[in-house]
Order: sequence, then C-alpha cells, then structure tokens
Amino acid sequence: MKHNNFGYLLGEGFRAVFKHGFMSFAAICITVACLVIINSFSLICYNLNLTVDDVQKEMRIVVCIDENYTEAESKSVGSDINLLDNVENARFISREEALENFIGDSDASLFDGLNAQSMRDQFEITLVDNAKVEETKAELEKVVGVADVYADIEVGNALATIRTVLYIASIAIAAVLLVVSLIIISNTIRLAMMDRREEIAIMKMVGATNSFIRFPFFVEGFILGVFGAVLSFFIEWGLYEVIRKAILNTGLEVMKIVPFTEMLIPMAVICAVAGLFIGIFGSLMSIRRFLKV
Amino acid sequence: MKHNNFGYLLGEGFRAVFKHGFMSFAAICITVACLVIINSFSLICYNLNLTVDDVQKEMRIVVCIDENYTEAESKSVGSDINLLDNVENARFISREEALENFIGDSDASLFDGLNAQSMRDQFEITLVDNAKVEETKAELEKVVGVADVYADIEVGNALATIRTVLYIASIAIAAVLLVVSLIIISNTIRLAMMDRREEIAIMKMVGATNSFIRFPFFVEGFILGVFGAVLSFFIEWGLYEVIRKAILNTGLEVMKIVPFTEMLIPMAVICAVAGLFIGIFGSLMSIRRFLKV
Amino acid sequence: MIDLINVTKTYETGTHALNGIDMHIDDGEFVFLVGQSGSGKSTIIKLLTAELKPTSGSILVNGYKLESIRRSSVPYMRRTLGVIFQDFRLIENKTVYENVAFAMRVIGASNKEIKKRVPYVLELVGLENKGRRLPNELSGGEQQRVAIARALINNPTMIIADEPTGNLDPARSFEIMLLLEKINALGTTVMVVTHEKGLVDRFTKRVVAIDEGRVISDGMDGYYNYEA
Amino acid sequence: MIDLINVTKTYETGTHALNGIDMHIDDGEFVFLVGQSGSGKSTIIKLLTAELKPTSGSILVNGYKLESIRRSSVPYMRRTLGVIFQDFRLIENKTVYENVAFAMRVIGASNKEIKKRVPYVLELVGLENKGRRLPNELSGGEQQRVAIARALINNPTMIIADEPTGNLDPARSFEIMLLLEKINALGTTVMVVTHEKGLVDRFTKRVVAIDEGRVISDGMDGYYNYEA
Ligand SMILES: Nc1ncnc2c1ncn2[C@@H]1O[C@H](COP(=O)(O)OP(=O)(O)OP(=O)(O)O)[C@@H](O)[C@H]1O
Ligand SMILES: Nc1ncnc2c1ncn2[C@@H]1O[C@H](COP(=O)(O)OP(=O)(O)OP(=O)(O)O)[C@@H](O)[C@H]1O
Ligand SMILES: [Mg+2]
Ligand SMILES: [Mg+2]
Repeated sequence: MKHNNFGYLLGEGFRAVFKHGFMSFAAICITVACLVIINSFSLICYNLNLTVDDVQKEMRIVVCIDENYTEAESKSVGSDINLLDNVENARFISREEALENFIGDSDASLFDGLNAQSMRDQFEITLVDNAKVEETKAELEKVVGVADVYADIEVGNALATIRTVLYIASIAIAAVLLVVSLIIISNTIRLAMMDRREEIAIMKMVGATNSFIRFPFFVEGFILGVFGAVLSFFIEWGLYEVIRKAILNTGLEVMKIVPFTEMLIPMAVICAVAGLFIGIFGSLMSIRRFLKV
Repeated sequence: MKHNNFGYLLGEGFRAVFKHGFMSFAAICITVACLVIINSFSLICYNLNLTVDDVQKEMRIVVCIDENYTEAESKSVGSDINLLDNVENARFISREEALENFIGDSDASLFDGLNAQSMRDQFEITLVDNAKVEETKAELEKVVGVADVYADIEVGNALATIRTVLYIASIAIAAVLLVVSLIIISNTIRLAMMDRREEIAIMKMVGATNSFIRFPFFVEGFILGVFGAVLSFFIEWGLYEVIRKAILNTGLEVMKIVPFTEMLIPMAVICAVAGLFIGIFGSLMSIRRFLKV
Repeated sequence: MIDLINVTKTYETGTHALNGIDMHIDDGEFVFLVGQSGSGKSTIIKLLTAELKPTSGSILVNGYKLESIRRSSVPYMRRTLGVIFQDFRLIENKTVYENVAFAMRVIGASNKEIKKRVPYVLELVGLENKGRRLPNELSGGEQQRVAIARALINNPTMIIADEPTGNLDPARSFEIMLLLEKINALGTTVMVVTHEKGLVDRFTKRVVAIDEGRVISDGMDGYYNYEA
Repeated sequence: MIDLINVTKTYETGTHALNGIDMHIDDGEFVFLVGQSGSGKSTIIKLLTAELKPTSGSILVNGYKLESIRRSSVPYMRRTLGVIFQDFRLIENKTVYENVAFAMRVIGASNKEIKKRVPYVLELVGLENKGRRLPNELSGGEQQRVAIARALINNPTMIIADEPTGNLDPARSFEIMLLLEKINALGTTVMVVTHEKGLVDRFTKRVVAIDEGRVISDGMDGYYNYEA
C-alpha cells in the first residue's frame, strides 16, 4: 500500500462507519452491552474473591483441652499442637478469657451462675492452608489432651462454592458474549462488504490489490471494536460506582466492594484487549470469507 | 396476496434462511445465547425468591420479659402483645424451656452452673407481615413488662436485598439482551434485503405489491425467532437440570431448587413469547426501514 | 393508450430533462422514440412506469393518471406494461426460467399457468435451451433477450423497450424488431427507444424524435430523420 | 501486445464458448472484434483481463502469461489495461469524478496528480460539467462515457472496449470512435468489440470476426464482412 493511499483508505473506513450508521450503531451497542456484562461479572468475581479471602483469613479452629488438665498441662499440649504441619499459630485462651468470650456483649446478669470453672482451656488456631482444614481437624483430634475441635468451616466453604460457581458462570457468559460481539462486528463488516460488492468487483478490475480493498473494511471493524470498548469502559465505571454507593448506603456490609479507581488499569486493559480482539477478528472473519469468493 | 402466491412466498422465506446460512446461524446463535441468559436469570430469581420466602417464613421475634415478673404476670403481658396489629401469634416460652433452648445440643456439663432462674420468660412471635418487622419491634419495646426484643432480621434482610438487586439486574440484563436479539434479527433481515436490493427493485417494476415483497422477509425473521426460542428452551432445560443436580450433589442446601419440569409451562410461554416478539419485531423493524427508501 | 400533455421534468440536480412534451400514442400503435444521448428518452420511460413523478404536466397510461396516482395503485398500473430496460435488470441468482416465471408469480399466476407459458415465451426469444442458466452465464445479447421474454410474459397491453437491441448484432437486432412487430400485429402497443438508424429505417413506422427534452419531429414516414 | 495461442474455454455449464482461438495483436494496433451474439467475444475479453482462466492454450498480455499468472500479479497486469465494460460497471454511490479518480487511487496516484488528470480526461469524453453527478443521474450514453474516461485515466498500454457505443446515438458513437482512434494514434493499442456494422465500415481498420468460438476471418480491409 503506497503512502498516498493510506490517508484515503483510512478516510474510507471512517466514512463507512457513518454510512452504515444504523448498523454501526447497532454493532457498537451490542459490543458495549456484551462488554459491560462481561466486565460486571469480572468485577463481581473480583470483589467476591476479596470477601472470600477475608472470610477465610479469619477462619479459626478452636481446640478445647480436657477439663481436668491444669493450665500448665494445657499449655504443654499447645506445643504438641504447634508441631503439626498445617498449624500456623496456636493462641492459648485461658478459662477466664473463654468465659469472657462466651458471655460477650450479652447481659452479664443472665450468666450469674457461670464461673470460669464451667469453661475449659482452649487454643485458637490459624492455619497455613485453609483448604486443608478437614485433615488438620482430624490430626488435632488425635493429639493427647485435646477434648474437642470446633472448626466453623461452613460459611467459608459455602462462599468458596459460590465463588467457584460464579467463576464458571462468568467465564461461560463472557465466552458466549465475546462470540456474540465477534459475530455482530463480523456481520457489520459483512454487510459493508455486501453493500460494496460491485465496488469491490470494479476495484479488482481496475487493478486494486487485495490489501487495498481490505484495508477500509479492516479500519471499519477496528473502529467499531475500539469504540465499543471505550464506551463500555466508561459506562461500566459509572454503573459500578452508582451500584457501589447504593450498596454502601444500605449499610449492609455483606461484601467488600473496592472503588473502581483501584481497578482502573486492569479494567482499561481488559476493555482494550477485548475491543481490539473483537474489532480485529470480527473484521478479519468477514474479510476472509468474502474475498475468497 | 393471492392463494397461488402463499406457498411460493413461504418457500422463498424458508429458502432465504438457508441461503443466508452463516448469517442465519449467527442470528439464531445470538438469539439462543440471549434467551438462555435471560431464562437463566429468571430461573435464578424464581428459586431465590422461594428461598427468601422460606427464610422469612421462619423469621421469629423473641421478646424477653422483665426478670422480676412471675410466670402468670408474664403470660398477661402476652395478651397485650397479642393485641398488636402485626402480631400473628405469640408463643410463651417458660424459663425452663428457654434454658433448654439455650444449652441446645452443646455439652450439658459445660453449663453446670446454669439453672432456669438465670433465664427470663420469653415469647416467640410470628408476624403477619415480615416486612414491617422494624415497626413491630419498636411497638413491642413499648409494651409494659417487655425487657428486651431480639429480632434476627439480618439474614432475611440481606437475602431480600440480594433478591431486589438480582431482580433489577435481571430485568436490566434481560432488557439489554432482548434488544440485542431484536437488533441481530433485524440486521439479518436487513442483510437479506440488501442482498436482494436489485431483486426488490425489479419486483417493483414488474408490478409486485409491497405485501408480496415483504412477506418472505417476514417469514425469514419469524423462522429465526421461533427457531431461536425453541432451541433456547431445550438448552435451558438441559443446562438447568445439569446445574441443579450438581448443586444437589454438593449436599450444600444453600437454596431451594425446583426441578425444571415444575416450570415447564411458564418457561415455554416465556420462550415462545420472546421468540415471537423478537422474530416479528426484528423483521418488521428492517422491512419498514427498507421499503420506505 | 399513452397521453403526455405538456410534461416537464427537472431533476433535483437542476437538469431540465424534459421541457414540455406532448405525445399521444393510441392502442395498437408501433412507435420509435429516437434522440441524441441525454435528450430525455429514458426520462420519458421512467415517467411512464411511475418510477419518477413529472414536475408538471399530466400523464395518462392505460387509464391511470400518473401525476396523481396512489402508491397502492402503482403495482397494478405497472402490470399493464411490459418494460425492457436499457440495463436488462435481471435477478442474478435466479435462473433464466425463474427470472421470467417470476413476473408471473408477482401477479399471482398459478404454477400450472407458469409451466405452460414460460417455455413458450423463452422459445419465442430463442432461449429455449438456456432456461437453467444464470444471467451471468449468458452473453450480453442473450441477457437482453431474457429481458424481452420477461416483458412479454404477462401479455401486457403495452411494451416499452429502452434500447432493446443495444447489445445485439445486426441480424439478432432485426429478428427482435420483427418479433416486436409481430407482437404489435397481435394488438399490443409497442414503443421502442433506439439509436439504430439502420433498424428504424428498415421499418416503416411512426418515429418521434426528441431533443433537449422537446419533441422535434413526429411523423409516419418511418425514417430516423434526426441528425445530430 | 496480445498473443492468444489455441485458446479454448469451456464454462462449467458445459458451453464451449471458445474452440481454439489464435490471435496476435501488436502494440499500437487498432482492432475491431465482431461476431454474432453469443459467439464468444466477451469471453475473450474476460480471458484477457484474467477474470477467467482458459481451459487450454496460452495467453500473453503485455508480458504476463495469463494461463499461469500468480494471483498477486493480476492487479499489476490489469493496470496495463484500460477496460470498458459492456455494462459500464460504475460505482453507484460515487460521483462521476470519484469514479474516474478512483482508478488512479487504486494505483497509488497522489491527490495532486488526480486533480490534474481527472478534469482533463472528463473533458476528453465531454463530461466536464457532470463531474459531480452520480451515475444514475446520467443518461445511458453519459454513463458509457464515464466508463471510457475511467479506462483512459491511467494511460494504459492497451484499451479493451466491449461495445463502447452500444448505448450511444450514431453521432456520439462516431465521436467516441474518433476519440479511440486518436488515442491509438498516440501509441495505445485499441481493441473494440462491436456490433455496429456502420461504424466498422467507416473506419479502415483490422477486423477480426468470431463465430462459435473460432476466428472465421481476420483482415485489414476494414469491413464488417461477417453476415449472420
Ligand atoms: N459465465 C458463463 N457460464 C456459462 N456459460 C457462459 C458464461 N458466460 C457466457 N457463456 C456462454 O458462452 C457463450 C459465449 O458468450 P459471450 O458472452 O462470450 O458472447 P458474446 O460474443 O460476448 O455475445 P454478445 O454479443 O451477446 O455479448 C454464450 O453461449 C454464453 O451463453
Ligand atoms: N436521476 C437523474 N438525476 C439527475 N439528472 C438526470 C438523472 N437521470 C438523467 N438525468 C439527466 O437528464 C438528461 C436526460 O437523461 P435521459 O436518461 O433521459 O437521456 P436519454 O435520452 O435516455 O440518453 P441515452 O440515449 O444516453 O440513454 C441527461 O442530461 C441526464 O444527465
Ligand atoms: Mg437512456
Ligand atoms: Mg458480450
């Protein structure tokens, strides 16, 4: 392609976007819709991930020591516990502390009859790898002096399951919607090429090279993809912040929600990559099919 | 349109679907993708709704009576409570029963020091309208003899919030994807019409009426919409049952999931209506735009 | 029957293509319309087919007043005409047979009627062996004959042909003119736009000459008496 | 320079369009190619432009061997030819000016060159005032002249014209032929396919007559000596 042509062909591509106004508009809308949905799922996944991490980080195993052990004896059990592979830290909780924890914020008068001797010495254990909680629980139960092991793994597990389901669902939806965007861009270009079928035939007859013919269509698809990406980025930003504030206002701290600005760069990268991918492959798909004929 | 033409025009419409094979395929795929996503959200909403209802049905307010009241005095407070509008039922819980509840499944030896006198008389209250729980709680606190009111509204509220958010998100996504489907069908028809631009011009010149020209395009759009709807219905069915069984297998009874067969008719209706809507309006959109020119 | 009374046509570009045309063609007549390139011949034909509306004047075609015709009546008016276009206007992805049959379907003919009439007309124009071909598998002259067959298929009251022999060799051209003359003899009005002096001179017909959107001669002497 | 050696062409439909054509055209010649409708003239032209590949035989056009040309060389071969098509092939949504300028852009001409040459060529074919028109705002003859202008614009080594005067009145046709003769005099090879006996007879040029895919006469006597 000669230098003289570049500007002209670029211009042709741009003009085509406007000439096929309705179609271009539709393609951009669909691309934006798909990208916004994809991004929304990524963001939900990201935030849920943070929440799950948080919950799991706070996961504790409580070990109750035989009630007949003295405090000193109990502490020596603690060193046995510390020897286990997956135990990161074992914090000793004396009977007094345990009672305080138990009563907590409740009305102390309610528990008048309780005293520290009703409780047992405990260890609060944090793990190296939270996923191995079941095995560690079993090992702890085997340690001499350990009476009971309480691991509240249900919430963490449930969240982790939700996260996995959401991951898979997000990837499936993202894949489907990416293909939808690809198809719509590709169809727009296809339409543009069909619209200029005769023009292409004539171009060929007067000696146009294939790259000369292709370039404007490529530019058209590229513009559609990029435009869709940029728009979806800003729409996502707005949408996300509106929803984030709405959720914060309800006061429900169900889950962590980071501000969009913290994810500006990764989101921009995702949009850019998706836009370029959709634009370039969308147009290539049609251009190839068409020029082969 | 004369009788002679009907079969011919119907055939032309059918043939067009195959002639624009790639485009038709793309249109059906996109329609199916959109409808499946829409349906999935409806199903999730439906099931979540059931879960929320369940949780809310089980919602209880616990009222603790002043600890100096005798059991008889407490019971008279109960009649005052029953007078409140939103109270459906107030069940008396004696101190003994309250203690049993408190100890629950725990190791009874732990609470050796506790006796029934540590507890207070209680009422477990179910409400007429769970949504008004905050107001009712305030009213209960004003009743003479009531010491404390415990309403565990957080889980119910959280679920209700999630439900509302999901509703709104589903409606938004469904609306967007319906428009996407409409556009894609409309574009397919548009492409078909552009493809036959000259043919249409020639038809007009040899005396074809507008309805004669339109009919095959209408048939084409209709077929695409209906086909997309039928496919999406069965795909949804399969997908739903696979996921349902997967969730049931995990043993996690996080939420209620009804079998698809229970919703066969409403789902079929939704698919049919969406398919017809998309097919008919999608083609009408293009046909109008095109024949005006 | 055609009646043009003081018809003018100015295109949106400002070109005054027709500047007051008066022309009357009776049922059963055979008329050559001649004139230089750009003189307005095709414009007249586009007015007669209601592809264009006149800027002023009145046009009567087979009982329809074209300057005020309702949109919904246009298809029925067109069915009284068989038009042969300067650029053939065949449907590229339909076979020759279908291209011709198509015009019958448009007016709601039955498959039985179609199966009877199409082969007859294809034979009339000498394309009996090319029914299954697509237009771009035909030579220019063959395409022109398909266009003629399509114009004849519905037995129109009137045939209007814009350069029907522009792409034919002299022998073929003469044949086509003989065909049109034969059709005319059976009662169909025929109007032929042509540049071919040789052809016009060989038939003793009415010749209307146009220049710069005006009728400059109209006679029965049958000669291409207009020279640029 | 064109060299056809024992060229045959059988279409997929089974039609033997060319049955062993031998023809040599030297640089600077002016040749009329005549023959009945369907005799294979357009097929020859499609072979010369590499739109079609020959079934057998060899074709040499301006140094390119067309029976074995690489796809990527075809555009460059075509730039040595200026082709005028039987059906004009103008781009409908580009103005006359752009239609002509377009052929220059394709070969990478600068805007400056385009601005200089296009008006010159439009004047040559008598369309200096219609540069801003769209093709369908022109009469058939005017469109044909746009096609001629486009063929001339890149100063090709050779001009190939398929019925360049099919839609022109005799006076205009004669003018166009004079124009082609003038271009030929300046050194460009010219090959014209035509049916118009009158025109051929008025110029004393080489005439190649084709029938049923064979050369049946080839002489310098300058007469349309083939009669169907
Ligand atoms: N693409 C094609 N496929 C099949 N047959 C074809 C094709 N193109 C032309 N033919 C046939 O080949 C023969 C020669 O056609 P060609 O177009 O070369 O004739 P021509 O001499 O240009 O005629 P005309 O003067 O009418 O334009 C004809 O019988 C025609 O039907
Ligand atoms: N759609 C249009 N818009 C603007 N001007 C037009 C249009 N169609 C034709 N013209 C102009 O109107 C004049 C008459 O055109 P018309 O097509 O009627 O000529 P014609 O007699 O058919 O010529 P030809 O023999 O070359 O076909 C010409 O100057 C032409 O440029
Ligand atoms: Mg004309
Ligand atoms: Mg030809």
